[in-house]
Amino acid sequence: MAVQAATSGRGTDRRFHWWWILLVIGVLLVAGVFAFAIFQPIKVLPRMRLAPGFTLVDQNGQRLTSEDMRGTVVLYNFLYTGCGDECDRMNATMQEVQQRLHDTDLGGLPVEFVTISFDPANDTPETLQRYAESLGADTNQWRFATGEEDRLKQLIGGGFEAYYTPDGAGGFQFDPTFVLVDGWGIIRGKYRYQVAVPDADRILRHIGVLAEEVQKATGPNKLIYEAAHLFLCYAP
Amino acid sequence: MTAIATTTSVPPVAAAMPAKYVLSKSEKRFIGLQLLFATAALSIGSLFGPLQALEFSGLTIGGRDLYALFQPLLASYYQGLTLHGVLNALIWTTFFITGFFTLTVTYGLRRPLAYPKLGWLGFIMMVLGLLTAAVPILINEASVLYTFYPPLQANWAFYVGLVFVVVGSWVQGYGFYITYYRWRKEHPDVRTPLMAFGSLITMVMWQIATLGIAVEILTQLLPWSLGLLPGVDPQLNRTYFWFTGHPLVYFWLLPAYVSWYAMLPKQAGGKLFSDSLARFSFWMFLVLSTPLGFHHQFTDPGVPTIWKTIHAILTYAVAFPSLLTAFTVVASLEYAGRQRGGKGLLGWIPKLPWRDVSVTPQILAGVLFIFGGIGGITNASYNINLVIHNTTWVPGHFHLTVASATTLSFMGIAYWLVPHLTGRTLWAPKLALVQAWTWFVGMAIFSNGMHTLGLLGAPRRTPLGVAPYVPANWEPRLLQTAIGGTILFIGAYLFVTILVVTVLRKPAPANLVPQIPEAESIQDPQLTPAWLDRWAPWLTIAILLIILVYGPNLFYQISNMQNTSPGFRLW
Amino acid sequence: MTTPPSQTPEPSVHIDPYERGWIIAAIVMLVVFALAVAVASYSLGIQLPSPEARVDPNTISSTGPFANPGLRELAPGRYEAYILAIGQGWYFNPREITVPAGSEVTFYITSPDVQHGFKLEGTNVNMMIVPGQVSSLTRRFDEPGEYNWVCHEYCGTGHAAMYGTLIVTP
Amino acid sequence: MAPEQKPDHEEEHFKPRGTVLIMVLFFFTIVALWGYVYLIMVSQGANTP
Repeated sequence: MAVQAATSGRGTDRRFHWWWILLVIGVLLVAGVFAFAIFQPIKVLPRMRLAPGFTLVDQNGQRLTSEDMRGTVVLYNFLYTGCGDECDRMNATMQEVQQRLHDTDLGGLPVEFVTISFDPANDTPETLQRYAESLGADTNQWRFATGEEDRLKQLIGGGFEAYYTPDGAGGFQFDPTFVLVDGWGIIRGKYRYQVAVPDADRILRHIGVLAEEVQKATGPNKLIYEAAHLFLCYAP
Repeated sequence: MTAIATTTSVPPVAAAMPAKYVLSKSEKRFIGLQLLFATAALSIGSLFGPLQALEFSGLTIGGRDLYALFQPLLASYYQGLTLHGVLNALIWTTFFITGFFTLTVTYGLRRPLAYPKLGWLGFIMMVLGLLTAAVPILINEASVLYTFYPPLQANWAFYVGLVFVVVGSWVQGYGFYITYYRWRKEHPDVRTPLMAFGSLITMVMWQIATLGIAVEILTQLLPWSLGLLPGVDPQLNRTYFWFTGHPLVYFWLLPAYVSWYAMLPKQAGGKLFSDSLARFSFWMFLVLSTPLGFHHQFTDPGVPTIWKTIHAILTYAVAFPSLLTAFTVVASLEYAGRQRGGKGLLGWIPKLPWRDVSVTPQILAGVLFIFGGIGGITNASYNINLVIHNTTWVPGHFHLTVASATTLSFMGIAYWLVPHLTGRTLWAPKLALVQAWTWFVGMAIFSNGMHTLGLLGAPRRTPLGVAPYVPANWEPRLLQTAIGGTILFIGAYLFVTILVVTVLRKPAPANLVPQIPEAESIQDPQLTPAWLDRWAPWLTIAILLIILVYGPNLFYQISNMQNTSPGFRLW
Repeated sequence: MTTPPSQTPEPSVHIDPYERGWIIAAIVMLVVFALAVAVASYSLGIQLPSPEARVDPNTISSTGPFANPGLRELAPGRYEAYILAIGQGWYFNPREITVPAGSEVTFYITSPDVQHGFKLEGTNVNMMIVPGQVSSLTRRFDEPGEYNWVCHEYCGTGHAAMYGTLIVTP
Repeated sequence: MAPEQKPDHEEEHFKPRGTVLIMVLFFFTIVALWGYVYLIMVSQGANTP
């Protein structure tokens, strides 16, 4: 410590000048961190956990694996073709997301859609093909897949944590669920408490946020994005 | 810290400050009136203690709880619990503290309050608030307990009353600040006398901290209970509440620390061991009391883990000044004991004035608080909280803080303060000693039972006597808390009786009436560095820290507020 | 007070050597506690609940998974339990769930009305139930037996009666 | 430190040895009781997958 001017009177005590310098630095630091955490100039999606790996068969009878999806943002949902209203609403959301994505600039980030059927007994690739056609789906972008019954349970129920169970009358009881997975195979979004069409807004916003992170989080910017993760600057 | 010899000398304190200050009649009346309200609240609030405790023991009347006996006066266990919590934890403490601080500020600074009328204004607001809140509680329209978590919705008058009590205490605080400011102008170079210093810091801390419930009540609960707001956001309100809720504990505790630091050493016949560390502790409480409220919300679903972690670390930090206090206070007592002829490592302990009605309760309060502190560190320990969160461990813990460290100390203080204010001698000092030990023993039994029950998983705020899920291994502990609670009840009423009889006695000769104890420090306070007597840096740090660790999440919660919960009256 | 010495020392924080020792011990103790807590948290997996989802308490009983609360098998040995803590009548819906030993259960709990609590006997599953928020924790059950969960936050007159049971079958 | 200030009254000689003993006991009480609850927590097991 510097040599101290030696008085103890309040007015003349100059020893703690460094206090104010520290304080100013402190205030600036706090203000910076605070501004970042409050205004959240950068939004990210939480990294929830690893998405499960899978090998499925798509509507063309071709193999579809989780590895094929590397580098691609994928929106999954889970249904069976024999279901009614709930699936219609999910499909409507899926279609709305796809349509509106056409008008969105994602900087070339590939986005795909995968609908996995948990009813392999009825939903053969051919059935899925017809289902896709009936929805007018662009199957280059929106794929329909299924697999073996036991593996599907492990994948959809255990892996994606989307519940379904046979209802005993040939149909299924299930939770309409969407899951958003990024190009690294990490689950970044899960939508299951509301499945109505308005969810499309949220999903679209999230895909946009993801695209921005992939584009911009390079070099030194990466650090800023990590800070956004640290400060939980999650897109609503 | 390095220093070089200088020629400038420290201005002697004695030259600057009068040695004594004699409280005027009206000052005594003002303080006494606040103590009267405090004690009245304690005597009513304590009525419900044994009821709850006996309830625990499984005593039922025709399959219904004991409260059936008191109908229609008292509707339920929960109405009793609301009265017990509000009167004992909020009213007894707040009124005693504002009264006690009026004394520590005026006597400490050796000058009258700058605006005594401001003090009266604050006090009257507190009384009006108390009455306003009492009505809905007494007619069972506000059985929401003292945490009043929405969407349980009390009558609006309950919230209005609480606001008045809090704002009234603020107004009294403003009176202290102005007084301090005047004193500081007159004595620029004198270290603030410790008893005033601690009281002022406590008051400032309180005013920062109570912003939480002020915002909660004014922006959410009050408009909602008046029907102006269709719903509230319960998670946000929990955050507001615990912004105030933890420092509230320090508001109760620090006045006891003021007495332990600035008075007890004198009463015990010694001196304060370390003036600088005493001051440093108080500053740490100012800085750290508030930015750690999420440790009450460790199991809340709506608070991100990172903020819980940060607040957990800060809670560890605020344990530090209490650990410091433990050393300083015990060392001061050791000094006193040695002055009184104590020899050997622990020989000073029996030499302490255990027959002093004021010293013994405070030492016993400190002993109980050791365990309160350990429980507090346990609560704050992030995931350890999962073991005991919302179990009877928690009330067991805060009966060691607010009902022991605070209340038992206040009892010890009252044993010299009430005689001093009224010009009487204390009635039955031996009985007062018995009272202190009764409280100590009762609390030891009671809180041990509550802690153990909590570890076994018993939920708090539950009449376990009528709960259908109580396993056999809780029973002995339930009985234990019932016994402890009953002893505490006896202790509380002994206290009230002693005070009432004292006040009703004939005035005593002035030389027999206890004087205000003010402890000297072993080290001259003037040798305490100036930065330990400056407000600006500490206040700035305190506010910055609060903004830093509360700001972002609070901002997030407010901007994502979902006022979806309508009110419910489920009692 | 003694008269001030002629040579007045500089004001400084005077710390007794014994007290300094205590300060260091106290700090070390708190740091060790913090480390022990971190170990329990990250390597033993004893974590606190974190934000799961926000919901509308007014519609939660009629839409989404809470419309049909109960235990559901996601995959063999993997379960999720949707539980509603209901203040209007003071009960959990469902009151009882049964899982085979060795199962992993994720609890999702919310309330359509007032605040409640959820503590599962003998475990670290301890959560506040706040309307508008979903509380969630996951736990593996290996020991067969009956475990009660109790509501540990005041929720009205019938609070003391509010509990449920998890049955782990061999 | 300031020029060797020979303490000129007995107060400066005061060494709070008894306090240190009490604080040592206090320290071990904290560690023991805290550790007890910590072990209960550990024995109750994990609650995240």
